[in-house]
Amino acid sequence: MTVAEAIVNDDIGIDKRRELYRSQLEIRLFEKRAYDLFLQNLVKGTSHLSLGQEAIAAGFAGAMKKGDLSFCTYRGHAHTLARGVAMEKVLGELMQRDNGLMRGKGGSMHLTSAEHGVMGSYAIIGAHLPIACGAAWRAQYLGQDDVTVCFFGDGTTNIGAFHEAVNFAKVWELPVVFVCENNLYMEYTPIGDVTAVEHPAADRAAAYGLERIIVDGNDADAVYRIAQTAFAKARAGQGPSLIECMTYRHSGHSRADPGAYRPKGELEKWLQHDPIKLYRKRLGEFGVAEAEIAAIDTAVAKQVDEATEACKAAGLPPESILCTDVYADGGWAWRN
Amino acid sequence: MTVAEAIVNDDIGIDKRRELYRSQLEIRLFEKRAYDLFLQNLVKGTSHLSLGQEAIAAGFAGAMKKGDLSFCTYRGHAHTLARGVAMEKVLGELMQRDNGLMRGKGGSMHLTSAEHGVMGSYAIIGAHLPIACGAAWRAQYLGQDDVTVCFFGDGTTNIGAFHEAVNFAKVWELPVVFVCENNLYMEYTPIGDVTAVEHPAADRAAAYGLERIIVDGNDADAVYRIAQTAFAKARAGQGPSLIECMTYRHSGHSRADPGAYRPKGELEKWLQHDPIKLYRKRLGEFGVAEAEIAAIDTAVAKQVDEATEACKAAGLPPESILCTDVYADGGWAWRN
Amino acid sequence: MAELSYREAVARGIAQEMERDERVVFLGEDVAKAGGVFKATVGLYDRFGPKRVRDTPISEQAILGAAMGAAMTGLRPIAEIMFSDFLAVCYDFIANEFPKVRYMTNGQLGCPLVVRTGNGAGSRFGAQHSQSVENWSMMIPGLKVVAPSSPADVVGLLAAAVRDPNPVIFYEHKSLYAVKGEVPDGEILDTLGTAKILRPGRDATIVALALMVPRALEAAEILARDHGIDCEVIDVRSLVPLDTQTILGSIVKTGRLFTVEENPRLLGWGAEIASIAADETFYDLDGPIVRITTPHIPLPAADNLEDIVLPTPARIVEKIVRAMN
Amino acid sequence: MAELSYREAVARGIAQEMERDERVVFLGEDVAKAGGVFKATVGLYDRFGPKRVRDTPISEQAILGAAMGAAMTGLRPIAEIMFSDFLAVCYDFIANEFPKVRYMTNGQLGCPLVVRTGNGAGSRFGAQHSQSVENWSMMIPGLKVVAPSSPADVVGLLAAAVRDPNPVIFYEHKSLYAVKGEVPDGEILDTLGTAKILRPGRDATIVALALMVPRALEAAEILARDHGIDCEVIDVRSLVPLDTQTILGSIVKTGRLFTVEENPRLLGWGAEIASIAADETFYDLDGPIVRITTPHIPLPAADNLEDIVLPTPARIVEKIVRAMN
Ligand SMILES: Cc1ncc(C[n+]2csc(CCOP(=O)(O)OP(=O)(O)O)c2C)c(N)n1
Ligand SMILES: Cc1ncc(C[n+]2csc(CCOP(=O)(O)OP(=O)(O)O)c2C)c(N)n1
Ligand SMILES: [Mg+2]
Ligand SMILES: [Mg+2]
Repeated sequence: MTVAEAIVNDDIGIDKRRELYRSQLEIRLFEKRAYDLFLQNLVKGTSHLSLGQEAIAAGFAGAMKKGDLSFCTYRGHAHTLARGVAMEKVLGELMQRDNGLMRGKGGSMHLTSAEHGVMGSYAIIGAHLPIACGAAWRAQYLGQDDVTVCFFGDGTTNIGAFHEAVNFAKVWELPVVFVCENNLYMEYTPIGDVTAVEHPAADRAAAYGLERIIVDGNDADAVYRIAQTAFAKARAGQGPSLIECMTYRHSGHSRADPGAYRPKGELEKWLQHDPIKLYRKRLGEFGVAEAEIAAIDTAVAKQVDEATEACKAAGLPPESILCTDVYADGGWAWRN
Repeated sequence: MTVAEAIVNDDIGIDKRRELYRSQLEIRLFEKRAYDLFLQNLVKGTSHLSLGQEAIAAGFAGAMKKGDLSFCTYRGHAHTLARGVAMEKVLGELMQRDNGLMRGKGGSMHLTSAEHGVMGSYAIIGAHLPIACGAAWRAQYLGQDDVTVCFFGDGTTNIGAFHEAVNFAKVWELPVVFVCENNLYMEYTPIGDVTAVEHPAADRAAAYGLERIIVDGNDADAVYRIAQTAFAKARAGQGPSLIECMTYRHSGHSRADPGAYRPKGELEKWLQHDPIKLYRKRLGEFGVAEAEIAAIDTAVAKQVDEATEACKAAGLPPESILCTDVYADGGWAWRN
Repeated sequence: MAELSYREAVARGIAQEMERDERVVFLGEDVAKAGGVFKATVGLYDRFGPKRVRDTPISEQAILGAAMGAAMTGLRPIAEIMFSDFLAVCYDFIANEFPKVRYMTNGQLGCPLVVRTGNGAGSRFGAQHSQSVENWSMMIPGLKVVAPSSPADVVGLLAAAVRDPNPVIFYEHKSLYAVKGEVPDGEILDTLGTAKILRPGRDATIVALALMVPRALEAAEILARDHGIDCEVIDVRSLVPLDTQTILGSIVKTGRLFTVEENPRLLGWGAEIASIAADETFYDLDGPIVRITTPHIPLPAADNLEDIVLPTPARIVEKIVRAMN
Repeated sequence: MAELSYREAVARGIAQEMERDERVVFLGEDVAKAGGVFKATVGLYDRFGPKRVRDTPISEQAILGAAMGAAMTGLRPIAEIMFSDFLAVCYDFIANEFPKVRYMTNGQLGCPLVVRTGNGAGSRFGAQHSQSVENWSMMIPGLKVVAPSSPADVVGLLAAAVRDPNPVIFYEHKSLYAVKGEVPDGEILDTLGTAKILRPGRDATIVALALMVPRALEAAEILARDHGIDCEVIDVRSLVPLDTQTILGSIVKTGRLFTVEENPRLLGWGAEIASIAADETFYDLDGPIVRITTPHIPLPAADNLEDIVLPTPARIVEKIVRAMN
């Protein structure tokens, strides 16, 4: 296929392609920076990187409309950024500064930006799957046509809440899309060691009357296309989907995990199939000039630098917010 | 097939057949009595009858050896009796008398007779599936060849613990057999209304790398045969099984539930396929004389009457046991 | 004014709120077509239809999770957990999700929902179906916790719970479902966080909740009649927010505090009230604070044992008489 | 005598018991090959092999259920729940299964197991990974509950927990894992249900647990030095059984009680101790019982906020000075 042919037959469109590339790169450079800042003790607590998994966040977010909702896990930087939340706000939260998304009260595992439809990051495995059902139920009940997307890992498929939620979603035919990011590992344990089937999500789909779907989670186009299909189904009132995206995290599970549990050569193999490398090449195939790509690279790097500087300059959350927003009246009074 | 041919080809054997019949009848007559006593306010609290489901308890217990363990639910009279626990002990517990299996401390939902391998009846849906895994793990760990059998209802397949347990059992290849008694209903809600697949257990087996098994749960022979197969597999170290037995409860869910939620004619249809009627006929086909069957009927009726009288005569549990056996030293002291 | 049972009051309260606000939806196991295992929601399905009153699978996590997701995005769900003991199978939502989402998101998201649940002993159901577990939610920051003792309170507090923008755990006592009481006509709306002095008294304060309220009242009558001890009886009604003004005010007046708790001893709600009183009214107290509770054991099934194990009017009387002498 | 970290003491305690008794097995998420997320179980897999030290799926209910089934039938399992907050996803086993099986079966079956879990704040992990939830198990009849504050106590109490024929919930404090202390050589076996007076004093009793123990000790030094207040500091160590003799004995001596609790206020363990003291030592008390706790809020992630929110030596000093004047 020549570039010209490729462009003519492109179901995705060159603008969306630029967007998908940029989105992945934003996540990549942001997270690399987060890691550096972690080593400098400027990112506090814990942080869970999605290096290598960017195509999933970018592909799904690229297919979402304004008003669509996303629910993710502690490994949620990517999904938060992909929906358009400002880097500074996300990094501020990781650095536990007053400019953070939740002013440091939530921390990196609970990134939330309701105005962007980022309905929270949940740090207890499995909980957000039923919660996502509820958000989708609201849409169905009120006759709204938004879709709820719920991201989680391979390891999450073995906890009870997964099972309850997927069955529930199917029985009520809810407009929710469950996305399993199969990066082959729980924290340090290979998913295959603790799962009765090879594909922890897809091989369970039939148990909920759902189609078996596996996609290359490192190919943003594949992800984007499957997202569109699933969203169309959901919006048409045809119920939930369960999608397993095959991917790999380049980094450790969290913080300074060196990933010693990986077999030799595994990471290297996956680095060959790096989503950003792949997509950069793809852009070329669709006629985007190297200079144009390089300009995106530069712009994103600058964006990350600016966010970093802003966060370094930001203050700490003030003591005055410590006891606010426990209850809806803004306060925390449990007694009169 | 003539009677003579039937006997020659009988893989089950006439003694076992007599035992299976008697076991089913014991459960049937016992539970009818329990219901009468409930209406007289002599059975206290609640009670959950298995009328119509007897073949499952009898068939599995018939295939179990001494040392095999069974775990069941609040609907556990049948499984307790089938393992040879004395009627008086079970009825005494239902009547909350001092002669009961647990001297009235547990009640009808928690029937336990450790010496018979009846490892408890569990009243919170799903909990005993993981517990059964643990019992099977012990056998595997110690190199003992007993099998753990875990009974539960169709509705139980939608709770998280079901999912966790079956996956866990398969990953560890535990000698446990999960038996779903699909009686088509939760308490009052048809299982089909709340389940994404037609067969709540069997259609999920593949999600745990297990074979899809459905049997006629009203035919004690079919149940007995599948039990033998599953037990042999477990004893051979080939891991767990998940078996769905199709059945129907003639009675309401519990206590005085009139079963108003059943569609017209459904009960009548199932009464045509009554396990005891079926098995009585089967005995005849295998050459057991009507008079011999009648003698069993009389003996069991007498057994029930005797148990009833014994329980009516039994005293109430004494206040002295109220605070015993909270801790292993026999006492309840939470402080010094 | 109509006489309603506590059970009927539940349905009336839910109906009142569903009528008022389209956003109110109701889900749980066997709650819709069958009207609930305690028959406390009979009629709602017929009246409000299958879209608003929904039967669920046996999936307590899905029930509470769905309620939360709906609440976060604009509905006002009421979820039923059949027996309060089963809160244990979905406790992550009670302890970690509902109460923390507002705080963690710095107020971006809220969780306005009600979990109704059948609580308490007296039905001879044994250790896994009879517990009083208000403390399971009282100890979690971010929840509100209510436990009414009368049909009128059921309607008014349930309405207040539904309208409250916070997650509210609403404990209905199974042994009160059949109890009747006068309930005013028309809309009823009570206030969370308000205790009620049901019997004024000078000599001692008895604080009670749910099924223990009628027992405390009965004990107070006996104490007055047979022992000349005039007790003030307070129905706490709402554990969070806790009406410490009413409770401490009473202690200041009477000088003595007794709690009557159905829960097993350790960390029952009375422990918190006792600890507040021992701090803030120490110099007003004329004698020890005594907690009258179920012993710290699982509950037995047998009727005669269950009858002994919960605080009875006789036990309350005996403990108070002994402490006051 | 060796200097061990609290984290190393965990592995040592488990190893000691696995060495002694073949029936002791250990399971949890990432505990075997990887040695646990807190690296508290490093080396056990290599030493005892894959049959006794087992990685599990992310299935907390299966973990605790399997431990229970094994315990009921003859093994002595130790199960890890990685963060104590996650007890909420398997709470049915903690609240309804482990503690009730012996009672419900009239003693036919028991549940001798240990659940170890990482508890407490200080790691800037936010509201769902930092809670102090000893009360989640303390309030359940039938459990034993332990929370050590030093490496030596970790080994001895863990050994006692493994040998105890009851279900024991063993809270390890995440912020203590790196703390070092002297641990005697050879087998160590401590006794559950014994509190320890770590600092004798005459003027007031401070009762503390886990991470609050070193803080209480530090506060006591300041109080003695700067304010002339001589505090007795008691490390509760075991919440169930509760060593009321030691605690009440101290109150009788000093006349004042302060609790230092990491948990949010409502129904922290201090509430129970306060309520016992307000009943049984009322006439020995010279002033109000004061509980020093984390405010009743979810925990913030930010380091500066987290540092303010838990009781600090300074806050303990301030509260005690104010109360003693
Ligand atoms: C209920 C619960 N159990 C355990 C954990 C600890 N934990 C955090 S992340 C993680 C691994 C999750 O694996 P997976 O679902 O594959 O997601 P990934 O981290 O690979 O994105 C575990 C076990 C938790 N947060 N919640
Ligand atoms: C966790 C939990 N949720 C709900 C209940 C209430 N409950 C008791 S029996 C039952 C129906 C169970 O249905 P099924 O599993 O099909 O078993 P069956 O009663 O038909 O034998 C329900 C919902 C419970 N005991 N535990
Ligand atoms: Mg993973
Ligand atoms: Mg059923």
